[in-house]
Amino acid sequence: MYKRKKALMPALALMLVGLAVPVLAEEVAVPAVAAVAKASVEMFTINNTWMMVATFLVFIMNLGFAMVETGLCRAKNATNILFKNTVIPAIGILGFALVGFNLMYPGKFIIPGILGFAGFGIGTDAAGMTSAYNIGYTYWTDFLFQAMFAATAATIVSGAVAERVKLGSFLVFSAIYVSLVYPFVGSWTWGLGWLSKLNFHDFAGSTLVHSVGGWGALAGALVLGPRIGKYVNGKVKPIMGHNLSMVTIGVFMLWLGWFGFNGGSVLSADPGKVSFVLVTTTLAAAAGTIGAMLTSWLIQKKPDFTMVLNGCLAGLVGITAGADTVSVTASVIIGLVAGILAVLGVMFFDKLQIDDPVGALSVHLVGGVFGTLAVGVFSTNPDYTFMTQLLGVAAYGIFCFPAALLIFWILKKTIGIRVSEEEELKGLDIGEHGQEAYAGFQFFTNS
Amino acid sequence: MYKRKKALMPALALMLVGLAVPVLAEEVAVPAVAAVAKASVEMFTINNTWMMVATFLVFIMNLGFAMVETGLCRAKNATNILFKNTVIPAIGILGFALVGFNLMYPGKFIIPGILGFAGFGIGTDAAGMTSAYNIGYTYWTDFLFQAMFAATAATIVSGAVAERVKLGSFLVFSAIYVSLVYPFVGSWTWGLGWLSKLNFHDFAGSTLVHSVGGWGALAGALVLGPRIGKYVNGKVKPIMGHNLSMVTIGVFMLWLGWFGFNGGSVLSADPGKVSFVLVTTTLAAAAGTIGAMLTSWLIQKKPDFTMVLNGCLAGLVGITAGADTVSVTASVIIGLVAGILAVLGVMFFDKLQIDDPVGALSVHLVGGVFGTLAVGVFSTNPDYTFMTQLLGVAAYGIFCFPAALLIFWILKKTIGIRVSEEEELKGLDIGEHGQEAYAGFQFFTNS
Amino acid sequence: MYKRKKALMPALALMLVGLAVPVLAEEVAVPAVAAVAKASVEMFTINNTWMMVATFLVFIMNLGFAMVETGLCRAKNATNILFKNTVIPAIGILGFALVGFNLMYPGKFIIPGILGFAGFGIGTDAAGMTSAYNIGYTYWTDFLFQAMFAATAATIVSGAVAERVKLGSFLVFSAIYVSLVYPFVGSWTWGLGWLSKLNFHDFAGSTLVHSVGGWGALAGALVLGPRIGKYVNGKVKPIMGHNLSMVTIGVFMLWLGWFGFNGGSVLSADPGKVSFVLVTTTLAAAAGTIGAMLTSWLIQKKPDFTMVLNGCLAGLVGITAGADTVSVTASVIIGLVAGILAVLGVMFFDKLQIDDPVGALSVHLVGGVFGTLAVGVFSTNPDYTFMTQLLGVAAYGIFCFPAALLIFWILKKTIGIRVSEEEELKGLDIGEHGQEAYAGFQFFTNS
Amino acid sequence: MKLIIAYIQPERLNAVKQALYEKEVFRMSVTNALGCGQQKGYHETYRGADVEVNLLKKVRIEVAVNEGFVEPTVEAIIKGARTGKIGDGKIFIHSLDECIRIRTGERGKDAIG
Amino acid sequence: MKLIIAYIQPERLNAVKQALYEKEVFRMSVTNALGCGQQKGYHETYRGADVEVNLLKKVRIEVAVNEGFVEPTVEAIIKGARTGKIGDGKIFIHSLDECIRIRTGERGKDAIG
Amino acid sequence: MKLIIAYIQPERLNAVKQALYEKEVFRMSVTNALGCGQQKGYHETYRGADVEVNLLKKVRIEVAVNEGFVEPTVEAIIKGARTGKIGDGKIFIHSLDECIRIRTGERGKDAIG
Ligand SMILES: Nc1ncnc2c1ncn2[C@@H]1O[C@H](COP(=O)(O)OP(=O)(O)O)[C@@H](O)[C@H]1O
Ligand SMILES: Nc1ncnc2c1ncn2[C@@H]1O[C@H](COP(=O)(O)OP(=O)(O)O)[C@@H](O)[C@H]1O
Ligand SMILES: Nc1ncnc2c1ncn2[C@@H]1O[C@H](COP(=O)(O)OP(=O)(O)O)[C@@H](O)[C@H]1O
Repeated sequence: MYKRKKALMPALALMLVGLAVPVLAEEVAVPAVAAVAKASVEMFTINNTWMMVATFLVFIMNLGFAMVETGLCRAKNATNILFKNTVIPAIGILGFALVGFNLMYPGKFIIPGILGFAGFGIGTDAAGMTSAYNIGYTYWTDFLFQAMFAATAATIVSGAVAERVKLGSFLVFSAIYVSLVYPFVGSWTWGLGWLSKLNFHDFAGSTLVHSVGGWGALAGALVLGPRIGKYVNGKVKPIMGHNLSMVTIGVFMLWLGWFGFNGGSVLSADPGKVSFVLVTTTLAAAAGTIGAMLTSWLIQKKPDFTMVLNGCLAGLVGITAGADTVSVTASVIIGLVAGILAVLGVMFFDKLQIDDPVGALSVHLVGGVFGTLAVGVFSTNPDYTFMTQLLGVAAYGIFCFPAALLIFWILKKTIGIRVSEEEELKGLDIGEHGQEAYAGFQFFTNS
Repeated sequence: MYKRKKALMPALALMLVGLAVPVLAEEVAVPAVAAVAKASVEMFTINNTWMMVATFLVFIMNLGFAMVETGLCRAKNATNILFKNTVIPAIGILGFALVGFNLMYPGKFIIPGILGFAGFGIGTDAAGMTSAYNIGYTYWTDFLFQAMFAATAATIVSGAVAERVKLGSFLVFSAIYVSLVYPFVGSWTWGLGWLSKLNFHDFAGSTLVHSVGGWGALAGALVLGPRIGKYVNGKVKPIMGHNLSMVTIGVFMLWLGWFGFNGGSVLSADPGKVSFVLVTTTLAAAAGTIGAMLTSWLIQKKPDFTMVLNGCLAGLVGITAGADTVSVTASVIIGLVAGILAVLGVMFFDKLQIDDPVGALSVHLVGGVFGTLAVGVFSTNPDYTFMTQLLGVAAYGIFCFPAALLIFWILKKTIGIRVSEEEELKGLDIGEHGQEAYAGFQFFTNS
Repeated sequence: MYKRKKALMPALALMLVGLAVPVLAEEVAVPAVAAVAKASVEMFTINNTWMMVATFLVFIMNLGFAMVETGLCRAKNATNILFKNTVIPAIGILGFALVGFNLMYPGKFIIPGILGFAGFGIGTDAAGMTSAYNIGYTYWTDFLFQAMFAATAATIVSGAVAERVKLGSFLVFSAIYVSLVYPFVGSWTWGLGWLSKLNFHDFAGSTLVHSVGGWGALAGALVLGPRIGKYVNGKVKPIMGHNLSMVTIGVFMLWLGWFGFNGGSVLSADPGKVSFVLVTTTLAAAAGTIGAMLTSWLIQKKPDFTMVLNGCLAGLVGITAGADTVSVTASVIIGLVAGILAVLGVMFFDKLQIDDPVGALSVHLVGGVFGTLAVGVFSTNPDYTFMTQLLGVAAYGIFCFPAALLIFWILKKTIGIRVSEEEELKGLDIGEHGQEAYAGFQFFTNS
Repeated sequence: MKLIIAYIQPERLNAVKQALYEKEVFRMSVTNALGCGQQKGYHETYRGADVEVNLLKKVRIEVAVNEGFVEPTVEAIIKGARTGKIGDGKIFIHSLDECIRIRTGERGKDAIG
Repeated sequence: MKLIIAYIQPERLNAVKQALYEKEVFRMSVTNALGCGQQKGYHETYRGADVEVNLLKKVRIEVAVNEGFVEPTVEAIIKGARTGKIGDGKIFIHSLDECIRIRTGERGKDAIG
Repeated sequence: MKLIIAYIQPERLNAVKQALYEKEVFRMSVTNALGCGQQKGYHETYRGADVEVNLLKKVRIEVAVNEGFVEPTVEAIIKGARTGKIGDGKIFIHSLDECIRIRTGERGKDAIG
């Protein structure tokens, strides 16, 4: 079994890359669509520069996820979690270049509004480098910015399945989820599919990125079951994270990255639009932090730092859908509520004995759903109605959750998805990598 | 007592935010002041983009402060320090949106040149999004850039009071200091108040940000007194920081952030001005590092890494007041001297038995004062005289130090500002949060 | 001996800075060369802004190197390694300002195509701030961007000599290597020297930066010999890094920095060119990660995380020479091969018993050489032939390796370069700094 | 008075504590240790080189008890620690000449509990 | 020859060392330990779930001495470690059959000091 | 049955293990300790203040053996640990009343090995 995986994995990954090579070779020339508006070369250059900066910021979110997830888990699994969070973006970017990008932005659809595919690999003609392609960015910037988004979607799942999932199986899941599922459903809205026609508004991806990741996380947590010792005859036994300094680094990196995640989603450097989005984003993050602090202080008597950090992220996830279309005040409210929900969410999922080591469910799923619906409530643009927002949220849940369940279930039946009890006790660092993260440090653990 | 605080804090914070909401609602429309010069939309866009990037860089300084402060303190207080450094920026940003911004940039003054207030909350009309507001940035970028500055001012204090201050009380202090004190005195210079009329020059805030923070730090350290075991019958007993790797991360993040802190203070992307400021800033940081290394090597026999890191920061603080107006050579001298002063400062304050765990006093207060005066000595612009610089430095000290003393004193008399001896020994992580930062790691400590 | 060093070092450093001051004073006014093309002030501003952002990104690579190197070594040497990685950039920047910049970009040569020097210190006239100097950046941006490059070159060596080199001696080496050797050989290509005439293409420095650093690393590792206990009667005894979380932070910081390293090397914000370079860079990094993962998985049975991280960096180093001139597919292949070579390289150098704690040789030397040659194979521009690429690679090796050997040898004969066996066992943190990096943490080590 | 030293698997500590409580043994001291014995180690691989780790994580428990408590304590430790797998650990017993409670200065039997 | 084992509060270590020096006991070995006894633990709360921590940080001191030094050593430890609060710790004493200085091979009484 | 306790320099651990294996002593327990003795400490300097560190890193080894094995074990430890420099360490020996293998419940001599 284990053996088989060992063999399988390299093979699989090899395929992925192997495939990439010949195919990318085609460099499918995407004829640049006639741009809506024309822009001076200066304006195009500045727009593109901003979008590149935004791309860097989204990229660094991967470090943020790595730190948050690793820090909230035990030292004995640190290498394994860091490994996943380093390799998954790599797989995600290559997979997105190979199929994802042209699946998410097919140009024209095969099944109208639902499924399209512009061919394998990436490539463009000269026009792709001018404002003829888009006044905001070149073809290459477009791809890279979107690829970074895809990479983050995959890493969200990783948190909820941490400390027990088999490395190989999870890499396979991620490859599929990020190269196929994410772009396919993404095309419904950002690829100008059926949901965009209905005016479903998800500015930067509360739903398309975060709840899509969140649904995958829920599926994974359910199929895997809780970590050994997390729920002992009905009671929750906390399994403490090993390094809150790392988690803090992670949260600041994510907040920083969000400036690009939301700010870049304006798709140009439009001063008014972008700076407004940055303000709502920042206020929501701050309010989320405060909201979580107060909630945890009242409920837990003492303010729980990990909850506060979750709250900050929840505020960011919450504002992501409407950062461009809600008022400053609304952004504070949205952040505040998202922060409160984050704390309640963590406790709620523990009640259900769904073991989510890092709170990915309350941050990305709950926060993402809430944020998307909030647009329906607070939007200054009447076209975005609560019902369409609800419809959108539902559509993504109805497809992604079962899809993720299916993938995990198949993996479970084939190569297996959970490490042995012995390995789980000894730690995945030794089990999966034969390598500890903190050689020399002394640990005292009875879990 | 303790109990009361517990009740008080959430209440207080709730107020803060609670207030924010209705008030922000007004979205006070600030009529955009007729811009001095006009700029092409391209130029405005690039200027604004640069200012947004600078804003991100200043933001990440908060991570820098968190890492430096936590790393230089003991592991048993790490969660608490990280907590403060995460929550304070959040409070700072919200407080600045609520009152600070309009207190610092009131437009017109109530008490001429001294006090003005443009109303609660933030908001603007369409003009605020064009170069009609300012050729360098939109109203929103303006607010966000300034809010990030405010956030840093608050976190400076945190370092000097670390490992013994009560969480709740310090949050209250920070909320007041950053929302009221900092913007009020800031208006004297950057708000075009009386000091600006006198040609007092503080380019990016050696005084307005760093020494204002430094005076607060001094007040806090004095009111609190030293940590248990720091000074034993007249001798200094070092209390070692638990993680110099973190401190290093922090210093690099701060240096990085400073490119935005100083570079952004040009308030436009003017190529010559900004790039020159970046060069003086970088050389001062480098010289500060070397200056501290040599000083510590000579005095301590072996070069003390924590001193070198302080020296790097001191160089940055020192150049902040005159980065735009001193020569390249002068920037090296300023950095060098600031670095030397940082080392001597740490030892000096220890002589006085003023316990400053992270060296905030020598870096921000000494460095800030020195840097501001240095403008009077090295400025290439004759309008900036040593006397006005001295006057400015004095003005801020005379107001901020007593103000901070008063706030801390009131808190001491009411909800108390220092944790119990037992809690201090056990660590504030357990005492204030019931949560350790490094679960599983083994520690050996007899302090 | 030891004593003498103690005396010598401050002296030396003092000289360096001491010199800097008077000399910089001259502010040698470099008359701005008539620009090839003219650019609108808007375009110049945006270009310069992009180049400043790129500069920040390259700067943060220094943090990346610090984290990777420290994390891959033992805790008992952490302070020392962090110290080096903080001080060396400072020395590098000052040294580059003092002599390096005008040695690397002399304008006209003394020995045609080989050696030129435009005088000590930096400085410019008004024209240096306009597109008259260069359409892409001001004189100041130019200097700063190049200075950051220089700083990285020096830190590369540091990794290979870690855990046994004397602090003082290594600082002297770095000062010489980065202020004299690096800029001197750099002028051959980027300073428009003889190699540039031959169409040797090294876009962003696979050879000029990375292999130059790599040759120095090789020389250092050879002169120093392996760490105690690394090779025991012919067998390799692994000496494990103490913190893979830090290494991960480092790798992400480096990857992030590389966007500026390669993207900035376009020397303007040209949308098409820059964004294309970013895509090839990203794909190579991703492919390098996968390539190393597969190789290590197959050879070591379990995927070694440190190898995967090396592979990611190797992919980046590999693409650096040709990021602008190879196809998307080629970038994937180059990254993949570089990743594979990184893993094999680590094992290869261990076979030769050349002790390189962090894999600097396989990443920077092997990766750099391979990447430069790969241009000859994959370049879409026929002018870049394999033979010239080979010639270039050889030229740099033939000069830098002996040069570095000589410097290290002289240091060995004079102030000594290796710490005592006792100090090596106790750790350089205590030996060189009298200061541990992780006070309070318990370690269990038998090496 | 006897001092009972037990080496157990780390993950059994809670079970052992539980078992001791049931036998009304409430006092103990714990340190973490590394042990090698019959249980075979595992391999770590680092940058291509392989290491056999045979010092495995264990927990060391010390319990000082009066004669009457020796057997109950031993039974409790075995109850809590035994899994039947190699590596379960060992118990060592030796006599104490004296026991002193620092706080009160009490000595002997009364100081133990 | 006796082996004296003491469990004390970590923050008392320096005081105990001082007291031992005054009694001219200069040799000792220290390990950090966790103890549970009369002293009650504290609560930690993590993500909404609550844990009672009753293994508290202690420091374990081992001092091997010759008969004559037993009482002075015990007194010194008590002097340095006593605060009167629960949790001050315990001292255990048992006899040693042999003591060997590795460096010289000396055995018995002379090897102790 | 005897319990042999040895304090050695950390970097000697592997040599000691080797030497014990050669004497067919395969079972031991190790903890890390701090020791102070004849060996003088070193100075650390932190932010201008100076500290004398005299608790030095040591490794503590415990080996329970049957009478016959005492001398071989002692010799092995000395062989592996001795460098002739101050700080090499000490060996302490005392008798055990009982030894129990948790897995099987075996007691006495058979349980040791
Ligand atoms: N003779 C001994 N001396 C010291 N420690 C021992 C001895 N025998 C066993 N131990 C400790 O007990 C642990 C378990 O012993 P082991 O032989 O691995 O399992 P088992 O006792 O089930 O055969 C060892 O890791 C070691 O810590
Ligand atoms: N019977 C015992 N066996 C082993 N260790 C003990 C025993 N009794 C006390 N200790 C150690 O002494 C420490 C202090 O004991 P405790 O009962 O809490 O305080 P006090 O001795 O003042 O009543 C405990 O934490 C434990 O480490
Ligand atoms: N009397 C003692 N009691 C407890 N531990 C001791 C005693 N004497 C020595 N040790 C331990 O042995 C170590 C080495 O002893 P030391 O006197 O420094 O070297 P040497 O034995 O070579 O003179 C000490 O650090 C300490 O851990």
